[in-house]
Amino acid sequence: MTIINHQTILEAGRYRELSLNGADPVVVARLHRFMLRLRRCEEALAREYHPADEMRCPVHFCIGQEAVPAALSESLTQDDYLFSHHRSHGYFLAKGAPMRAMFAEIYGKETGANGGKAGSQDISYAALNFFSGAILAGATAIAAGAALGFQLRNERRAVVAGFGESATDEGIFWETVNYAALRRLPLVLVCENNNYSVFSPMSKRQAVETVSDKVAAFGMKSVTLFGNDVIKVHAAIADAVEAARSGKGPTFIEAYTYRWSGHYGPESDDLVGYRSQAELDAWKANCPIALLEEALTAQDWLSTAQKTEMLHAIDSEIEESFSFAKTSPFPRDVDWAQMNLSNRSPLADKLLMDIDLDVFDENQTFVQAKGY
Amino acid sequence: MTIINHQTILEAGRYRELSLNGADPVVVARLHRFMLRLRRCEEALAREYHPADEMRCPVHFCIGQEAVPAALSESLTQDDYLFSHHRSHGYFLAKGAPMRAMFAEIYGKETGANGGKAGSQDISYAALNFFSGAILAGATAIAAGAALGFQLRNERRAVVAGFGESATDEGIFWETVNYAALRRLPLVLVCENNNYSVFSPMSKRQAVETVSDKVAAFGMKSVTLFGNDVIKVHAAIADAVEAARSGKGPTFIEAYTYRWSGHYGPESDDLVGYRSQAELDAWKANCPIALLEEALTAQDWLSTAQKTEMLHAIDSEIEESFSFAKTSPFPRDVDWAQMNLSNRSPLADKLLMDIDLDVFDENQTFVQAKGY
Amino acid sequence: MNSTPTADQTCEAAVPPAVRKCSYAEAIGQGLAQAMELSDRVCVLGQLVDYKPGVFGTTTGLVEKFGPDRVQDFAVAESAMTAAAIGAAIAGMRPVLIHHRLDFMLYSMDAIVNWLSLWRFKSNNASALPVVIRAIVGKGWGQGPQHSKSLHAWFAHLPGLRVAVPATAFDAKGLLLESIFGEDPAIIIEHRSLFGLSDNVPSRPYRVRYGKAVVRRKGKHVTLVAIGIMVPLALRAAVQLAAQSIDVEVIDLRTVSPLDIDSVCESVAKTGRLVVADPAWCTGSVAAEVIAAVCEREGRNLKANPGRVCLPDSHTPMSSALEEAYYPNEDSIVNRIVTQFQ
Amino acid sequence: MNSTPTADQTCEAAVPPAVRKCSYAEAIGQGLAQAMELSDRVCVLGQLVDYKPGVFGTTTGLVEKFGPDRVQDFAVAESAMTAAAIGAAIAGMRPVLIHHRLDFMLYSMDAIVNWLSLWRFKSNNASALPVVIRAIVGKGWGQGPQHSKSLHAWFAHLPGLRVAVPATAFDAKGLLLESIFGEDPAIIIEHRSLFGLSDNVPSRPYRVRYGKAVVRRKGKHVTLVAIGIMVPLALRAAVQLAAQSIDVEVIDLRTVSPLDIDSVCESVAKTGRLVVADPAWCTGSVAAEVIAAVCEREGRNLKANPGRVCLPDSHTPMSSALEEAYYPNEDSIVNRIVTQFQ
Ligand SMILES: Cc1ncc(C[n+]2csc(CCOP(=O)(O)OP(=O)(O)O)c2C)c(N)n1
Ligand SMILES: Cc1ncc(C[n+]2csc(CCOP(=O)(O)OP(=O)(O)O)c2C)c(N)n1
Ligand SMILES: [Mg+2]
Ligand SMILES: [Mg+2]
Repeated sequence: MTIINHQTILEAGRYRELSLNGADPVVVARLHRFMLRLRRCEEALAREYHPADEMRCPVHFCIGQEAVPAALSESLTQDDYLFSHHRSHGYFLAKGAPMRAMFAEIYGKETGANGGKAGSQDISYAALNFFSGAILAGATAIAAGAALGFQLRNERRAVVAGFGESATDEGIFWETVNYAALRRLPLVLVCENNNYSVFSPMSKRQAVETVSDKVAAFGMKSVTLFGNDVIKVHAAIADAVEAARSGKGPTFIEAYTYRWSGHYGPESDDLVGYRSQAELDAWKANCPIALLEEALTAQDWLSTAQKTEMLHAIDSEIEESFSFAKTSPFPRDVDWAQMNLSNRSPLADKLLMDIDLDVFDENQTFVQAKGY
Repeated sequence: MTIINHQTILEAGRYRELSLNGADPVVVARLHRFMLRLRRCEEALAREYHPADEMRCPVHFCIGQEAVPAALSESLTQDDYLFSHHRSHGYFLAKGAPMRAMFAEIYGKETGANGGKAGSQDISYAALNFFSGAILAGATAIAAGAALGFQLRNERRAVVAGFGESATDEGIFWETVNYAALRRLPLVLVCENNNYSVFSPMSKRQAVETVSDKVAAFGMKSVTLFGNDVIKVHAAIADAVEAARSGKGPTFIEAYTYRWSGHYGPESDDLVGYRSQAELDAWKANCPIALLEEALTAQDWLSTAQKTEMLHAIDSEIEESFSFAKTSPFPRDVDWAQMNLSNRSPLADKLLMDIDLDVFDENQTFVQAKGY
Repeated sequence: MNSTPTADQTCEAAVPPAVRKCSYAEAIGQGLAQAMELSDRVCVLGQLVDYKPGVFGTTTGLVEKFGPDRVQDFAVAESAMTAAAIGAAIAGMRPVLIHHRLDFMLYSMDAIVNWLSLWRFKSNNASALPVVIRAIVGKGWGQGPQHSKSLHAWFAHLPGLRVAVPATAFDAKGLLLESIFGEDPAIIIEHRSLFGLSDNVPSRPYRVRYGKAVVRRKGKHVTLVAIGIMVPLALRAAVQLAAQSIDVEVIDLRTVSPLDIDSVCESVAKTGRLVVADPAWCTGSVAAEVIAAVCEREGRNLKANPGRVCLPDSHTPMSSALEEAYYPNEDSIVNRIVTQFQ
Repeated sequence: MNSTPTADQTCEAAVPPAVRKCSYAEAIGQGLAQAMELSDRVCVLGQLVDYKPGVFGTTTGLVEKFGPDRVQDFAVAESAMTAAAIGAAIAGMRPVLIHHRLDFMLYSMDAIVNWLSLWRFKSNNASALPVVIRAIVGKGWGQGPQHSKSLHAWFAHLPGLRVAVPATAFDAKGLLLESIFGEDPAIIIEHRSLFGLSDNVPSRPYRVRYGKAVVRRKGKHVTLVAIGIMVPLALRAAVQLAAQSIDVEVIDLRTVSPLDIDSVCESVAKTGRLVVADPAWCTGSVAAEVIAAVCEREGRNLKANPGRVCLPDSHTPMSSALEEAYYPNEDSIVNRIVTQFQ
């Protein structure tokens, strides 16, 4: 494919370009394991969601979109920052945050990543520099701000924002692209273009087909690729992260991919009729995990036994996470004031004097003067 | 000049490309008269502003930027809509609105275009479909909305928004470009790129030099030109307006020009040191009026006597407008509620029934039911 | 044009032929469909308004009847969308904007404050903007901090807007129609939890006026003013309190701008007691405005200090356990009123 | 680094060595310069902050001292600017944003409401945003409807923010420093008309706490609560009223979130009368909140109905003649208080 967009990808049919040539088997194995773990995790959450109705939390599943999070998990260190949109689970795990904290958060438990206050679409894990938020596009500009912070202090870190293509409908996204390009910020913008904003396709929302071309016109380096080829995605993200860290400026990556599940919740929303079964089938045939496994098997880098063992370990972790989440207590702290404002000010205590107010003179001329 | 931007224009020095070949002398004469009238009007306002201190209204002068308003005055009919930014006087006059109503508005008088409520930067003249506003970029999106309205109703009108290049810093501008391109709205976006947002040059605010290239990447037709050549500006605007009216979609026009006065008020702000005297001088040498007059004189289309007579008529109008404004009464209506909300609803009166509220049954099951 | 039933047709017929039992969501859909039939100037803009789910059922069927131009799916660009509605109104349209969550409106605040609210004023009454914004407020099932804000106090503070918070299906339809065919910008705050509630709704297009509160239940001992989702809670609380021989007068404000303080004062003059139940953060709430405005006129005649039942001054937690602590319920109202009699 | 004098040095020396007579604008400039010296985490973002005029003199000289990265001119993109400040704070900076007019902030409302105000909450106290937003409110010389809004009531309604409205140069510096080195987002509303007023300002960096009102004048007959630009007007009105033997206690709230209702109640308990002067639209104002909160606690003890002195519920007219009718002055306050004694 020379021009990459949703149409050309569908026309091309089954993807045949995934290549392990020159790839490091250890890295590839980790990418594979990450995708598998994320897939199983999402499938398990989806299975458990309704029958039990214990989560009572809006959830956006990312089944079919495992490649970008996998590539990020491989390219980012703890020092880097990652900002996610509402479809957050892959990003959360990509930053190495614990699955059990995610599950407990979705269950609204005290042991959740945010004590149950945030839920799936606003989850964060500050200790590992992972943040998210449900309002579209906002986090892209915030990521640029974090990149500014590190640039100002000459810290060698990359800041990544991951989001769907509909974030690029918003004006703040373009303010951000301009700002990041202008200041050459250490920023990587990763757009998972799955063509849909809930049910609405790109063609109903944007006048041109690819976002990358517009970003390039704004003066930022931009890369377009088939987002289910985890090897290519990893190479692009690794390069971009390295460019950011080494002061070479920001990169925009548009990874074309597809969401298998409904927009929201575990149910399919295909009855709405916004996409065709053929389209869904074509993308399922280009499953990022299957594409990689095909190549791995061809190279003899993955045996059935290995996979079985891997799945076993993953499933145990998932099971353990469920039982952790379910048995954890609900939060009981309802001191609302404490949750919204700080009651400490260590820096002000250190740097600022307390001065008596007596200095104010109510009779001083200005107070009694006319004219303003 | 092949590539047009502030740098290439300065490098080219005195502009030599203004050509009257094929131009209609009557149209050219009107363009000339409009520019002269606008210039004299602004100069008179600037002269009067401080010594008298009677206006007490923030004013942004457009001396040096007369070509775009002149071209608009020639291309738009009463049916078309025009939306202006804060630097509004040229646009106000371009729509054929009366100078005296503008002066009276600036003086805060009851006879002002808006009874003194709006002032220079929020002035409007609804009867002639002219509107403005002090908040940057907002009016570009509103113009797109007006264009939508006419598109929905198949009315043959063009909607124009005129603004400075800093409006293109704002995200809402890019949402607008996308929307207008997507729906092929009957919209013309005219950007007077004078390089500065108050003191801040484009290079401190945007990563790439021209706005047009970005707009083109968004899928909208875009035109870049030297904005002090009123003949070229008129041709471009006339084409764009005709394209809009005839359903051929929106156009973006980037007209490079320069503000002679300070950003705000009659005083020079050059002491701030944000631009060089050489730059200002170079642009003054490319005065849109002088460039046209040079060509007119060369063609013998304008005699000294004609110009003297024209100036005389213009100056009388200006004088009359000042005396109208100064002798008009201040507004005295201070019924604040009446100013902010309507006390009539003719359409609702016609279409909707008044129904008694007795139908509500406080004991109906839903009210007493639990569970929501 | 096609056979998809309109909201009107789907409503189940009730006893008087002109009135049908409808849900709040159906009543809104009916109002929209009737407005669009009454005038081709009416159009609907919003994300996903042209898909079957139709913004919780309120726009289902409209695109089939009125086409994708007048029932227009919009990009995720709330700022331009709102400005576009303003422009369309200048061009003579009567647009209805829809936000699945009020929270998403925050991107459009410049358009609302700096343009929509002050357009009539600054044009010296020469240009009007009949733009209607429907904003839905989520509650429960972990909506969390970014899907649950009810900022009616903000909009009530702004001059130049009409702001409605309908509590019944009847009001939802009547206020929507009144807003669409009125001459001012209007913001309608719809609490999602009310969408399933049924009410008797006249089939014909009718109006409910702004600035006219309604007494939902007559009583002598205390005036309980309620807004939106707090209205049914207030009525339930009134039943509980009746059992304790406290006779509660429940006033549904219906619109928070203009505010019908006269009606509240009239009731307070009779009862001598005032409690306001407002589904919003306590500090700076419309409840505060009601109390202040009443006290400015009737303060010295009160038999007890006035009171509020509001949300705590905190963002909304996701966890169901915290939600339970966060949202006031009818017991909160009962308890607040009981203290006035101690 | 170069010889441009800082705000500090330009202040004219006064009697006690540690205190200088400074204008409100100079005090802010001094606060900014000292904060940037105290910590290299502090940076300033805003349009034109790095030019000589320096946002009405408050940033003049900073860029020469701290360079264009830390004193950063920003594109006309208020939305991204605010989000950038949020991000920078996440990365450990303490950014100060400046808006020449509060009205321009409306573009950034999503960043303020949906991110800034709820970040700490949703992170469960694991991440804090010490972002300071300075927003200037215009008045007079035809500022008109788009350069004059004082939306402190909006920000006070939002959980998770601190909101200050300093009325004196002393408070302007002290609250700015407190905000910069505090652990929460803070919005400081600065009334442009106060910029030229002088006051005694300590030269050293000091703090003024949030949520602590101050009695600006002691009195026995009526409690007059004032906010921002209304404080000097209130003090002038108090002088006029003293001549009529009405002894006014003037309380400057200083911060509207948190609100120091305790101090107001204490005063009202003594005087039995309450008037609130708030430079904002009346409906839904902080004045309403103060009256409501006081009445909830002290309503039955009031000797007169409480009152407000606010702007009319109208956008701001440009014309100087209408401005005069629009803005309340000390006579408005005097008249309102006098009615309490009739
Ligand atoms: C500002 C804003 N507007 C609307 C929404 C409602 N909304 C939630 S997810 C979504 C679609 C997002 O699509 P995209 O960004 O492409 O991500 P995807 O869901 O496809 O992964 C929308 C419109 C929102 N969260 N924020
Ligand atoms: C949203 C917003 N931000 C900031 C301002 C303050 N402001 C007024 S005019 C101006 C510069 C405008 O520059 P440009 O748009 O290029 O027009 P020009 O003045 O050069 O004609 C600025 C920043 C504003 N009016 N609106
Ligand atoms: Mg998508
Ligand atoms: Mg400019």
